[in-house]
Amino acid sequence: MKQYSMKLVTIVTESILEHHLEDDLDKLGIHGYTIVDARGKGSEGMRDDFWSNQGNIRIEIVCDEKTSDTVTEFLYKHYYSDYAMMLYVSDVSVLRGKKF
Amino acid sequence: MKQYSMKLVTIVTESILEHHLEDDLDKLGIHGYTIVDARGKGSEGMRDDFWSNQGNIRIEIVCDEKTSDTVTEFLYKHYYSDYAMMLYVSDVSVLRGKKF
Amino acid sequence: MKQYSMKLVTIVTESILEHHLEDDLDKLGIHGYTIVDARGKGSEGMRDDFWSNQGNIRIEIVCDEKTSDTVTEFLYKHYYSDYAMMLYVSDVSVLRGKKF
Amino acid sequence: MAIDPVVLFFILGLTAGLMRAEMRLPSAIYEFLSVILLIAIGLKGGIELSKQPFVDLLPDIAAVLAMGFILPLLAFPILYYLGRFKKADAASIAGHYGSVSVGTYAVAASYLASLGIAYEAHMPLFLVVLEIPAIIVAIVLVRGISKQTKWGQLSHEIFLGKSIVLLIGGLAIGWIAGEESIKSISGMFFDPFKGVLALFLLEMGLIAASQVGALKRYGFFLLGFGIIFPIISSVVGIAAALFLELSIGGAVMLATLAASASYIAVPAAMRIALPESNPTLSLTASLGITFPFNIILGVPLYHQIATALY
Amino acid sequence: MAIDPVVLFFILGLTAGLMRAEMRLPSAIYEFLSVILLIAIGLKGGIELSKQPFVDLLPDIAAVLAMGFILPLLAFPILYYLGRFKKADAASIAGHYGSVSVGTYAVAASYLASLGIAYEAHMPLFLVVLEIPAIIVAIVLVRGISKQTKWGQLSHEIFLGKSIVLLIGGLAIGWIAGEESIKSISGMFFDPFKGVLALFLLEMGLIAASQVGALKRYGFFLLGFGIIFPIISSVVGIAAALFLELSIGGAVMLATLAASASYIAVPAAMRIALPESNPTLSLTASLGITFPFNIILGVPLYHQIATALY
Amino acid sequence: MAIDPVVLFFILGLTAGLMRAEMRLPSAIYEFLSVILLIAIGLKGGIELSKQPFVDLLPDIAAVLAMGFILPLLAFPILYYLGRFKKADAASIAGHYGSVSVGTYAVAASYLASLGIAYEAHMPLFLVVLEIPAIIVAIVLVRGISKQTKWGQLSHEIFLGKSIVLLIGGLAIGWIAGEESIKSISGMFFDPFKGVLALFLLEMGLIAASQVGALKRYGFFLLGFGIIFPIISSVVGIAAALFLELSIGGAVMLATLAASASYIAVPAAMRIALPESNPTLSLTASLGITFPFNIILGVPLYHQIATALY
Ligand SMILES: Nc1ncnc2c1ncn2[C@@H]1O[C@H](COP(=O)(O)O)[C@@H](O)[C@H]1O
Ligand SMILES: Nc1ncnc2c1ncn2[C@@H]1O[C@H](COP(=O)(O)O)[C@@H](O)[C@H]1O
Ligand SMILES: Nc1ncnc2c1ncn2[C@@H]1O[C@H](COP(=O)(O)O)[C@@H](O)[C@H]1O
Ligand code: NA
Ligand code: NA
Ligand code: NA
Repeated sequence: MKQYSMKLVTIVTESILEHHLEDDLDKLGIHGYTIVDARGKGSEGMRDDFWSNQGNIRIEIVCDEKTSDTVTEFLYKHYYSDYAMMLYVSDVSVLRGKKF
Repeated sequence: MKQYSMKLVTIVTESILEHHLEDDLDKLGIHGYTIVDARGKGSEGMRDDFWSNQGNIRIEIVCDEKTSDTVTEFLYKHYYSDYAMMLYVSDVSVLRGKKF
Repeated sequence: MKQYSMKLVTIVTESILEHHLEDDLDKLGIHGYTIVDARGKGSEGMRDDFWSNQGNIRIEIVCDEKTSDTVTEFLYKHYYSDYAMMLYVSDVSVLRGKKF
Repeated sequence: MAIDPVVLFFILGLTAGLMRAEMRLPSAIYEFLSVILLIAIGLKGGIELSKQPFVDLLPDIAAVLAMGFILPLLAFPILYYLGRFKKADAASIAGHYGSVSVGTYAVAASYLASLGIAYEAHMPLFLVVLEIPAIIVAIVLVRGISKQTKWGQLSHEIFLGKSIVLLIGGLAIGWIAGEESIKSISGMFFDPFKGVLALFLLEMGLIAASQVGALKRYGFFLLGFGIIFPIISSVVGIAAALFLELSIGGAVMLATLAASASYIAVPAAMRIALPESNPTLSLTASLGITFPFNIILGVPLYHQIATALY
Repeated sequence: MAIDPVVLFFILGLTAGLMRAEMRLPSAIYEFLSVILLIAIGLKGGIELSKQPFVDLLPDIAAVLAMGFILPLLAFPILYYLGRFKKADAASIAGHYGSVSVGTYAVAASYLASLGIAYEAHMPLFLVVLEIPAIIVAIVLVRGISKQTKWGQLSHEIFLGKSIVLLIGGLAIGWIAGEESIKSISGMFFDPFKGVLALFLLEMGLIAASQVGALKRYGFFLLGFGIIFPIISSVVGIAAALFLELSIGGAVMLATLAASASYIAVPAAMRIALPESNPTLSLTASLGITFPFNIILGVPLYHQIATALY
Repeated sequence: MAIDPVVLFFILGLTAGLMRAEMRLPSAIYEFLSVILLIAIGLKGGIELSKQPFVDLLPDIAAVLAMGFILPLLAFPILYYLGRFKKADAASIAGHYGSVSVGTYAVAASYLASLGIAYEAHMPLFLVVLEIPAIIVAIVLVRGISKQTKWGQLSHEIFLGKSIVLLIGGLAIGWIAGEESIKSISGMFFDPFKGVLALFLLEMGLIAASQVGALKRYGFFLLGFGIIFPIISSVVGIAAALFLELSIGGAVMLATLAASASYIAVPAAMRIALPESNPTLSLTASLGITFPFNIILGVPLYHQIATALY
């Protein structure tokens, strides 16, 4: 089956931002993503408390390179300085299916 | 330490399929995988309700390239048209250990 | 925006080890990681029971290649033989940000 | 007459949900509450069964079973010909409406209790009996009695689903242990029952509200069906109650069972057995329209209809 | 006098946490317990409201609202000039201390109940009223009334937060349903209330203990502020109570409300509205210092102060 | 005599699990239920302690402690020489059987209560005392008193595990607060106790059923050991009870404690201290064999043995 090269953007950030980021992704025209609850440690110390939005979420977005750049820059500009956030990009292949 | 190149297949799909997919993987001779609960958005809209199997799961399988093709084609054929499902493949290295 | 190449180390292991591994990572000088709860199957059979620490965790560490080797060898030496553990490494790019 | 507070909790949840308040209960709590409700309903029925010979109930069970096959057959043509749904979708929705909702049952029980109206205590047995036939009808309507359907695997999933097991388990325990002995666990299952129901309905209100978005997509036919078909079903239920010579309370309960639509067991079964059917379609109807209608207006309405027909 | 067992549960949690025992409750349970507490407190207030004309309370509400604006304005200069915090941090902490903590409220209620001291039953209304003004003050102190702040979105998040909705929902249901009808759900909300509070405080003790690490980083000023400012606030609360001619029980409750600091609603609002403020700073103060102080020593102290001033 | 309904709940869970029904409770609920059980058991013991001088109990505690060291030393040679297990596995299993299970304790307490048989109220103290010695024995059997074992870290994990902390915490709170004052929280801990135990056992039945697959792998020796060794232990427990001049109820409780095997504290400790031992081996025995045996047959059997020996 034919496979296409895409980018996988992974974001780890504060769980309190979930709905805000969903709105942002919508506005950026990104309609596919996957979220899991996460905890972790980074420059802002340990983040693992869910009772008060002090936990993390981990968001994955499979998209083309251009969208990957757009979302990366957007998040960098709007959230990096004030929020706990980590972001990395990798290469993946996806099947040609109804989704892409 | 010597490292081996393998494929990582990641599948995001409906949580209701969990046990069915486990049986499938077993039949395909795949005896290693990792599952986490997930939510997300895709062509079938938002999926985030766990009270009624309306949530997602995210499955990861580390395997060789041939198995990766097998599982990908199998899932494509049996589930892609009727279920919310997303699938991508990437390259990873694993240690030679008792597991591979 | 400039991007840097890094390694992503992913570890899947017994949830009971969480705090022990956190201490280890600390000692190895690794101050960034992300953890999610997971279940899965491997050479030690199905692991999915959280009521008695019989579940898994999935740890992600973004780091440079040297650190990746260090942590990989450390875990291999201290945990691989006695615990359920799977480990793989892949390539990612990260933004230059406050975190790296 | 004062409104039952459990209904107010549902309205609170619905309102909060429609205003998009951030307050879903953790799904673990939702499950906890529903486990308590299911066991409590089962136990009550089982205690009653321990008082009367089971064989006396067999004719009633047969009649109720028949109703479980008839209701989806009544719903299907309306959805398929009038509603112009795809065959699989029409069958799946029919399956939801032929089956039952435990939450709705509990609200009717609470409604009658607050009015001091008694009903046949083996009603939980009917609740169990009605869960399954409609699922079979839905599958057969689409697949015929084809071998393609893995009936073995499917019946495992249907009969061993959480709600059936807990209801039947509760019935069995109540039956075996008997009234006196069950009192020792009433502090968990009976004393807080209405409060548990209240919290459960709060969450159900929030869930129902989250279906409203989808509702807009599917338009008016579904809205009409979700209100009118339950009323039709309730009359079928009352007719069955008259035929079985149940009390007026029993008639209200059976009418409510007939009018209620499944939102747990049937969606799960359909997803596996008829995966080509659209799950949001049936869930929107059953959760977004019929459940709120039944809780707020339906139950008292069925009481009035029953009073008129008795 | 015997110590209230709920306080002992808090001390157990705190001790276990400080000894780094591995025993956090699942967050689903924490939420479950807090939902029950919030609804129960709301219901109690609502039942009372159903007995007296609401308009009679408007002057009291206005006065308490004023207190909600004054308290953060009192805290801010202390933090900004004396504590030398950054403006955003000073404002955010002030917002936390101007608002209230439901857990602390419940402990004070339990304290008075065990002493048999009555208080004005509409107190839950004050709890609701005091949640919000301090948030507005904090934002305006940093941003002014600038258009940059998305007040629409923000007020949605504040007014439709879980605690406000459940408190107001409980009030409304208690009001509409009335005392008699609410009795049917007392097995869930009233009978186990103190036990629920005990478990909730066990978890709060564990959470408070986990803040102690951060405490060391932020030093003595925060420690002093977290103890002394609540005492000052309590006097403001008692003054308001005298002005409103509340009973001595009411004075203790209002003093406790004034002295308590938010650790749920305000942190969430600040994270969105003033993201440049450091969240661990305010949370450490409110959860790591003030909450334990109030639970163990504060409430009885405010009782003594009130007795002295009455 | 009627079967205790809590045992029926266990059988329901076991049956449903063996039929592979899809109905595990969320782990958050399992934890919630076990927290309530642990605290309630602790509180009951603590209330009793507040009535009698603690020093009077010291000889009893010493004797029970001795039993905690003897039982694993009895189990080890059987497993190592007769069972031909690897040393680490034999020691780990011995550790599980030397320690205790709170769920089994609660079932015995419920059994005696339903028969109206009293027992020494400080029994929860023995429960605490018996948790730990067997862990130490298991480690020393494999490692000797070597320095390789991080005793500091290990004792932290053992003594500050959830069950020990909650039991001792409950004991302390019951002791300090006293009977009268604890009544205010009985709506959470005492009134629903048996219902909580019922739900807990439902889940334990499901868990036990999930061990059966592993059971087949490990064969008959483990099956035999898991049934016969508890019976031997129960006799040791009854002997200890005779020596301590406990009541017959106390003898049944001590026999049950001796016969029960740990499935929480010890597995966790062994995973860290003896990681080369196979965790499914000991868990299968303790959860898949001994727990069901004790709940369904063991407790009444120990009662009969005690009656015969008294
Ligand atoms: N090097 C890293 N590897 C993996 N995850 C990280 C790393 N650094 C940070 N994170 C995650 O990103 C979150 C926010 O990071 P930070 O903004 O650095 O506090 C942390 O809580 C971690 O979950
Ligand atoms: N582009 C994407 N990136 C990441 N996850 C996706 C993407 N598209 C879909 N998903 C995930 O896959 C699930 C099923 O996708 P779909 O079949 O398109 O509804 C969604 O609920 C998401 O969790
Ligand atoms: N091939 C694989 N692909 C993905 N995850 C795996 C694989 N093998 C093992 N795992 C995960 O790693 C855990 C420990 O593996 P093991 O030590 O082989 O039992 C398993 O429970 C799985 O969650
Ligand atoms: Na129906
Ligand atoms: Na305050
Ligand atoms: Na034992």
